[in-house]
Amino acid sequence: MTEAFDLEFNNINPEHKEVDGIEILVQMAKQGKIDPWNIDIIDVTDKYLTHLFQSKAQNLRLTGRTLLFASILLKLKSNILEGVELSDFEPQVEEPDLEFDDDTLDYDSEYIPTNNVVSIDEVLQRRTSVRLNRNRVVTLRDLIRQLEFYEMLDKKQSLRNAHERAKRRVKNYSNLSPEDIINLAHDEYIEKGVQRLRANLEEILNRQDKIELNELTLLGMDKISAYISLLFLTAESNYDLVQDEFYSDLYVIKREEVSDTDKIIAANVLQDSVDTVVNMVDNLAEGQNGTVEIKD
Amino acid sequence: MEQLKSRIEAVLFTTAKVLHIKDIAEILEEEPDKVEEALLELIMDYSSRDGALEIDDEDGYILQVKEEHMDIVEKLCPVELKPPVLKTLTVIALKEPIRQSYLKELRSNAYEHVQELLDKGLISRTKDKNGRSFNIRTTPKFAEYFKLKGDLRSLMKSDINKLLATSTTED
Amino acid sequence: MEQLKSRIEAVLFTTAKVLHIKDIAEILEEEPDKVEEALLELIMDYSSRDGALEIDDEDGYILQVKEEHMDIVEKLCPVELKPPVLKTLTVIALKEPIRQSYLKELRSNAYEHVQELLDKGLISRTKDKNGRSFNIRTTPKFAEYFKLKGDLRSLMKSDINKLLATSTTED
Repeated sequence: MTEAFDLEFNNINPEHKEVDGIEILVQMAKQGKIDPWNIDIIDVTDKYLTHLFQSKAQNLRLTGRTLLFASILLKLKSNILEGVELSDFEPQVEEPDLEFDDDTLDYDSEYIPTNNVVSIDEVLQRRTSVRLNRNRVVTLRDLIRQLEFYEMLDKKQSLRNAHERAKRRVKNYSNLSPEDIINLAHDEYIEKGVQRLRANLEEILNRQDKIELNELTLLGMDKISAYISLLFLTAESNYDLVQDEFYSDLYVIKREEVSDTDKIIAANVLQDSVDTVVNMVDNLAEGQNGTVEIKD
Repeated sequence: MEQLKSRIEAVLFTTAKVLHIKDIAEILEEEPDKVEEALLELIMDYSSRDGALEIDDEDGYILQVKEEHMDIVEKLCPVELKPPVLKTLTVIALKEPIRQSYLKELRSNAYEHVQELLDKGLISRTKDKNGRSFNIRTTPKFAEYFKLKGDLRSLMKSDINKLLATSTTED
Repeated sequence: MEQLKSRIEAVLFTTAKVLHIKDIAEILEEEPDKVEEALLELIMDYSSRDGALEIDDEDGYILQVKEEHMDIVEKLCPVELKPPVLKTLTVIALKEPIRQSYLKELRSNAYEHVQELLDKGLISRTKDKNGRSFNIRTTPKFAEYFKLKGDLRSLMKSDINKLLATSTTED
């Protein structure tokens, strides 16, 4: 506030002092350079007097005006405290050219103060609820929490999947007759499957890019024999088994140019397949003692 | 009840905008009546406490800094608009959506003001249906920084409307 | 003192980010010692009150919603990255600068994730000296988006690293 005053006072042209004083103050209040609710009248008056002495424009009329300005300020302040608008006070002051105000509408001049209505200058009220950084600030704790949460989900999901797979397995095997089980491991049985697949796959894969393992049961083979036959077939000819992720659908495709990554994928699938077969055999062995009912 | 109060407080703090009972009830999946009751208690808690924050309940509920600390808000989130631009913004806020051509009749230098307000993200401008003029309205950012104050309905009906009516020849 | 406490509260509310004593002292033009004293009292006020908010004082001060209401924050301001992408980003943040080839070994679909993170401006990618691979690191925007609190190096040694070790091998 003090700086603002110094600046304004220094800008005063002594020749025109008679008309300048109060306008400057009102102007400054309007521009928010001084707080009309909290003006230090003594400070303002002292400064003004000092300035008058310095400028050597010692003029009784000016000194008198200074005191007048101070009392007008005081009146302004008390008026404001009473609830009368600053704008109501303006017409009593000689208006300088307010170049910054380009209003085609002079709301203020037609404004009649009432208790319930505000002036257009006051329609917009600054909110105090504004916050910087409104975007979610994610802390490391959030990050960890999120990771933990999704990991928990993952685990639950894979547990459930494993459970369901186990149930399905038991169900499938329970449909097998002992003969089927014995035949499963029999070379001829596998050879028959391989032949059947070889005869059909070529034709199928000419029509489409890939076929899902389950669809092969349409050829009249059960899923396990189809699978085992496929493993043999991929080893001896140009078919591949692919799977986007573990436990998802397994597809048969025609092998094309083999890149390194494909080899890795194939190796993974093969490993997975071997594991699956081992598991199956384990389960079957278990089943023969327990869950699988063997017919006489 | 204490628990619900806390959850309402969390909602107000996080959204940082004016919410109505039904908004809060929806977010928290609670009965509006229960929300209202707890909210009123929360408002009382805030007002009995001697802190910097309060819940404003004028036309919706919002958690905000008390008027007396406005200087801090202004310092940290300044909106630097000169008085004439602010007036143009006021006219837009009162009349939105307002056609740019109409605004130009009401306010000299409207075009520059509109540019500045667009740059600051306080208003948005879209072509109207016939493609002949632009429609201007305030943005969510505006709502974040400003609110319309006081008895607006009587204001709209009386002074402003008269003022706007006398100053325009056509709409 | 009460007045200073209120003003500190207003600053914390308005900035909504981690501040240090000296930041607050600067904004309020007060002595850091006085600010610290008042801030400690304010923290105690908050913790004694049964509300939704707290002042976190771990490595700077921030006014935030308590842990127990995080579900509300999550609902109203969800983090916009899918979990696998978030994981990849976490790996980058902890290992930066990291070679793209190495990242690919650690994370499946790393390439797509890197693209998305580049698009979002959260990471930057530069050719390494031999021009054979890319080096990836996080950007200032990342730091803004994820206010990683505390000393990252110490974190690397503790929880997060363990967590990642288990999660990266899984997928």
